[in-house]
Amino acid sequence: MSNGATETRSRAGADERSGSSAIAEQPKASASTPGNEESKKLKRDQKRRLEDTDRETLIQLFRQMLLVRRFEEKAAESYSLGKIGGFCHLYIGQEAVAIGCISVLRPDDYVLTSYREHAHAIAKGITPEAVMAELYGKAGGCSHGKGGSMHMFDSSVNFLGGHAIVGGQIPLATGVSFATKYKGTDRVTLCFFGEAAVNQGSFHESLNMAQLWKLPCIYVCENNQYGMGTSLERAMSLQDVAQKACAYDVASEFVDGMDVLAVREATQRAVERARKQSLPTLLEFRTYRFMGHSMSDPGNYRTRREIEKHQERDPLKLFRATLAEEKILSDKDFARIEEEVKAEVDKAVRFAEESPEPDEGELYTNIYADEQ
Amino acid sequence: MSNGATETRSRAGADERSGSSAIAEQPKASASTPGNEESKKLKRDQKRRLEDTDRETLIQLFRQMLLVRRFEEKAAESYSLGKIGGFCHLYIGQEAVAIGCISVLRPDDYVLTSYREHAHAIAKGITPEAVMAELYGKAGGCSHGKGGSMHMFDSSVNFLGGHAIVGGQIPLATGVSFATKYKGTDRVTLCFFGEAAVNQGSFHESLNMAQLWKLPCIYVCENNQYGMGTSLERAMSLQDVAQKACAYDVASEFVDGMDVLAVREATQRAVERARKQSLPTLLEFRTYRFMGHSMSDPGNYRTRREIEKHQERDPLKLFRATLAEEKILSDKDFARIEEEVKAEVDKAVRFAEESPEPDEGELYTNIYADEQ
Amino acid sequence: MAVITMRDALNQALREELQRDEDVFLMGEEVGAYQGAYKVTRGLLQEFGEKRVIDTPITELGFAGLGVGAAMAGLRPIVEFMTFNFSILATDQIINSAAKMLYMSGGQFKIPIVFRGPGGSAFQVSSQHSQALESWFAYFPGLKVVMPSTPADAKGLLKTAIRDDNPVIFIEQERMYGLKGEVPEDPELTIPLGKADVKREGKDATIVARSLMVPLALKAAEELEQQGISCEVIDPRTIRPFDIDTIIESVKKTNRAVVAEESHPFCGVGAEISAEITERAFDYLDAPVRRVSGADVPMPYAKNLENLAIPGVAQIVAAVREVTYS
Amino acid sequence: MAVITMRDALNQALREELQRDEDVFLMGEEVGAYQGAYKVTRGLLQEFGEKRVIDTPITELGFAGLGVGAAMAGLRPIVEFMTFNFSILATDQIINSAAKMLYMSGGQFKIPIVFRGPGGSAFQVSSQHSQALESWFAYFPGLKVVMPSTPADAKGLLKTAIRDDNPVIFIEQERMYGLKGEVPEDPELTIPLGKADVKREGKDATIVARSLMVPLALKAAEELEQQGISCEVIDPRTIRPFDIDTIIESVKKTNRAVVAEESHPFCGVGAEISAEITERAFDYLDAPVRRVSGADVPMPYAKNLENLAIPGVAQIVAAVREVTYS
Ligand SMILES: Cc1ncc(C[n+]2csc(CCOP(=O)(O)OP(=O)(O)O)c2C)c(N)n1
Ligand SMILES: Cc1ncc(C[n+]2csc(CCOP(=O)(O)OP(=O)(O)O)c2C)c(N)n1
Ligand SMILES: [Mg+2]
Ligand SMILES: [Mg+2]
Repeated sequence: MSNGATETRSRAGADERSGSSAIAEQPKASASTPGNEESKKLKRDQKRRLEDTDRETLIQLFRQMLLVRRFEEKAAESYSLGKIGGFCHLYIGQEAVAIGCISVLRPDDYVLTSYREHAHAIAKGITPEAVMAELYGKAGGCSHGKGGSMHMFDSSVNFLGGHAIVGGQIPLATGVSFATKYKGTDRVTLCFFGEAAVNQGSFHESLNMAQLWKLPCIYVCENNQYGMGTSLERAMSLQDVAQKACAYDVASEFVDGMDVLAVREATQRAVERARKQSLPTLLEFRTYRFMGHSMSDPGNYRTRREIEKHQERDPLKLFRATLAEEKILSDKDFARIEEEVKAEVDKAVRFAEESPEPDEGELYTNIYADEQ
Repeated sequence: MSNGATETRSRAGADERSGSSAIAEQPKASASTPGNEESKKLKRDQKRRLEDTDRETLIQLFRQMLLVRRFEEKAAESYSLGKIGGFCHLYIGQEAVAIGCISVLRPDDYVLTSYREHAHAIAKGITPEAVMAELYGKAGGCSHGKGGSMHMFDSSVNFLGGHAIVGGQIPLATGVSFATKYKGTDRVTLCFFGEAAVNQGSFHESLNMAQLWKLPCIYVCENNQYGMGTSLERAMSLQDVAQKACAYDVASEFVDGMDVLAVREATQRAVERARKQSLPTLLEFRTYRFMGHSMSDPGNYRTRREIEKHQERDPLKLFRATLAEEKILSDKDFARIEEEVKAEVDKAVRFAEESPEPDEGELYTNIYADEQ
Repeated sequence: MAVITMRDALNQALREELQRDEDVFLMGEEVGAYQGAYKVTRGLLQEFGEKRVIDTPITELGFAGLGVGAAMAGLRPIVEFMTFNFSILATDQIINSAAKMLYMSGGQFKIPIVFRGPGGSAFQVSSQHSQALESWFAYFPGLKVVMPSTPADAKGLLKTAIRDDNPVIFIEQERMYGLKGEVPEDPELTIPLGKADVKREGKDATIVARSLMVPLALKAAEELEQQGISCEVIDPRTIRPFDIDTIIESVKKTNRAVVAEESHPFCGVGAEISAEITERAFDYLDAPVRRVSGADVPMPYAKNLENLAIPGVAQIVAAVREVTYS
Repeated sequence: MAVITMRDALNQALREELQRDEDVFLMGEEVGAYQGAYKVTRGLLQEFGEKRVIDTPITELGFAGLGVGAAMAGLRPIVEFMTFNFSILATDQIINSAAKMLYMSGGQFKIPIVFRGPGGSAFQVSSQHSQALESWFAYFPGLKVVMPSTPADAKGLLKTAIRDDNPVIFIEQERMYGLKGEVPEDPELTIPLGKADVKREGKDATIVARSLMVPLALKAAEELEQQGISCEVIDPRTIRPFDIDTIIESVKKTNRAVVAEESHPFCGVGAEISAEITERAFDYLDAPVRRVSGADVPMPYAKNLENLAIPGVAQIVAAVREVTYS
């Protein structure tokens, strides 16, 4: 790593930079089996970060994390009822990443991500109604029912999808950041992808171009430790994703993705680097997916026990606990927010249910821009 | 880098492992602008290595380097006379790499490479006749005139081509080494490619699989510092190719590609690793292309001066000087070898000239294995 | 004969060929521990172990090329694409390496490899995950392309494909994995590539259908029977090599032809079949060959639009009535 | 009017459009410092600078995707493939991103991008570097595909392609860069996409030819004129959208059609044209449409074999005589 942007990483000392597989273990260990020491330390860091964040923001972060959690739970319900078709990749367990990252962006910054994008879409400003309606394949959906679960788009909030080819969004985001620089703006582009996407050639080709041309693109790897049923270890020879930045001289950080404030802090540094110096960053957030890969996942590639272990560090639970201890929110407040969020999600479902199917004529629109 | 396979590299000290762009410069400096100190040191190393190599081998190495040099000169001549068509990528200046590497292989080891493969084909055991005839597009060519300059093949000497899509041979070679391991043999696969091919996704995807599955594949990057008209610096954000192995936990070495004995020594270590431990290695040989990218290259992307500077370290000249100083070969010997080599190349041209064009019926053979 | 699903028929073929030949191995995303994204490879890891059933990283270009290299060195790889949509990332290795190697090496390196997986339309997964690519692969000399429409064909054709010394693109229809049919037990059951199958005999019109369209064409034929129109339904089964003779023979009898396909029309396999029929049986045709193809649009997500994009029995019936001027 | 080469006509189009619109930029391998592998981009780096003329690493998938992303954010990229052979590595981004983005986003994101470069047969570079891929791209709704056959068409069509709001695949024939022809000076010279051009009028037979085959078809027409057969030669120029009407009109007049192409026949553009003509003008046809296509083999290196693989005037003449029963 270079550009000294390795705060989190450098904690573990110098040999961590040697590229030996040893370090690959370190972060994995830290995230997947949180020792008592570890979590105490995390608590301390979190408290420190609390001070630097204003109350409104803290509440907003919690509210949003809760919103996307409840949204996904409802989506799962609708899916089981057959009201949502196709695949449906839920985000439960990873909320701290999308909410934390996107919370530091400006409205005119861009976001691109994969098929696991409901939370990102909502965080960037698409209404839960429009996202749910898209899942229902209705005309009121953010892609007018043509994209579905994996292809949410909204140009008005600079949410550029929703891409279903693993790794496909990485060159696209690189191009978006190329355009913002070309136009002389200081807009930043955030590109989310899973750790399994890192094995795709498109990751390699993109990071090289991004550093070669100094593009303000932030590559956010949501390392939930599984690509479908394949664990990190079974797919990657060196499992330290952040470390891979060394092959491109790109700045990188490894961060606990269960801690929304840690996510925010790291993203802020990357956004600074992008906006001020027009330089890319690779961020690895270690997180975990509590539900199956998609609704059809039997999930027999991991144990209940493993999932439960990670659920002890449920990002929502952790953050709620902190907010409570710090007396930032009372039980009454939490109850009220739960109420509001529930109402918002129910409203989204109602909207989706009532929204009409796309007009049959839509089958032949939007193929070429000319007809527009 | 890991596995401690960084002899050459570690010379430059510890910080060299930190992945900062600084090191990217170091090897470049060493190879492209050889200071007096540098070259003295190289001389010493070379002498040391002389002791460990028997006379017969030394002579054979020189003879082969001279043979492919003269072969390419003749190919250029025939091309100018319009007797060879298509592209024609000459190897002049890089002889120490193909000859050095392949000299440590067993006949049953495999070699795959790019379109710049005349020397590799000859080094692996295809006769100059068959290679020249292929350039002429004649029935006597090693691919019976169907492959041409970029697609030399000979199954009898385990030379598996000759591939014209930049980076395309890298997954192929990975698969060949997968097969040798699957079959329980200790055969090694050598895969040559240029430094520009390193930017292709296929390089990234292959090195990950090779280390993940512990495949006995040796990835040989012939870093001649240009991909067509584009210099290393203009195409690669981190120009230290060997360093990129850190992203996969693959062992790697950076080696002076103008010193045939250094090439041999490094390749021997990699072959050991592959044969004994079934592990991959990435070798970067810094070298230089004295001729144009292909016969049609105007070459206005670099100066005469730059080329001449590198020609001072012409691998053939360097090695000849050492052999002379060490009294391993006398001027008479050199003259004799020149004679023999010239005769061999002339014989190749005669063969190519006299070999018939492929029978017209050949147009429709070899499309499917069935008809065989 | 046992009645089993297309999925299980394919699974049997894979198991039998893995048992039969040590050089055969299977690789792809989630083919092992996960038992296959569509469960076609269920149980194979347990039976044959990690050496021969290999889970790969998500690197389609890489492992497709690795497979071709392994074939050059004497193995017989079966490479599964979780879906053929992802083979688009691997086309360079499939076309430039697998299809051309034998030719450009002057006959020295055959590439006995099978690229298989589900293709065609899926259920509400939108345009990046729902498309027919057979015409892409069939365009290239050097490749064979197979598309079964019944469990028995699937098993027999896959076994032949695995034993074939050429690269074979084997496309299974994602919507048909659950389709049931009788499959002979015979472990030596193989079906030659390049041999069409007359799924139903008739005299008034010829319907050429493949993959998902075969059951629909048979339904259409039944409906038309009621209306007094007798249809012959032919499933080419192999797109390359293509058994045009069986089709021409039929057309010379019926003098009318309809091609049904779920793929896009432009430069599709239907276009090739239509052109071939006209070139070879022009004087026998009482009507121009009609194509019933998938809508010429990227696949939409919404169920109602998706249904409109995929041809149904009604369109096939209408096309037959058109060519029979009834 | 100045007489210039196809190469210079393309260069003019690029220069004029770069001058006209700040959002237009050009990227690809060796397009800048090297002045283009085939010199089509000569002088552009010097005139427009490194911001707008960008040399890329050899990462076709990466920079094709980068181009599509830049288009999503409002730029109008021109992405050069050194040759279209290498676009095979980028098909995922071309098909799954460029072609489908507008549709799957419900009309929100248009992708105004041009992918251009030489395609078709080259001179003795064997099978990985010599192939025709137009049918691959034309298969997909969402893409436009253009193949000019004269310097004037090349300039006018490229300028239109760059101004088009859709992804356009612009295939220049590698062997035709040196071809000379008259080109109007007019900087506003544009030629609409989707409009065929009648290159020669005639009454006995229609020859539909594109790209490299157009000059050969015209030569064949001259020869046939001597033999008393008057041929109409139509160049569709755009493969998608395809101007079938102009062709049908001609066939209704001549009652006979031949399609000439250097591509492989199977599922090629010729198959589509043949099928379309038959579907729409069956009753006007006095003979089945004949296709003259490139050999159905990977391109061989040897000059004598390569010559046999590419259709020539003789084959076109023979095909016309066949359909005219002369
Ligand atoms: C190119 C490609 N190959 C395979 C798939 C099927 N697939 C969809 S998601 C997925 C796993 C991706 O894992 P990761 O990148 O870690 O993201 P996550 O699902 O964990 O968020 C796979 C194999 C695909 N969509 N695209
Ligand atoms: C995928 C692909 N893109 C582009 C080309 C055209 N091309 C042939 S060689 C070359 C340069 C390769 O440079 P490098 O890998 O360093 O090898 P070198 O020629 O220096 O030996 C290019 C761009 C190609 N053959 N394949
Ligand atoms: Mg994951
Ligand atoms: Mg090079």
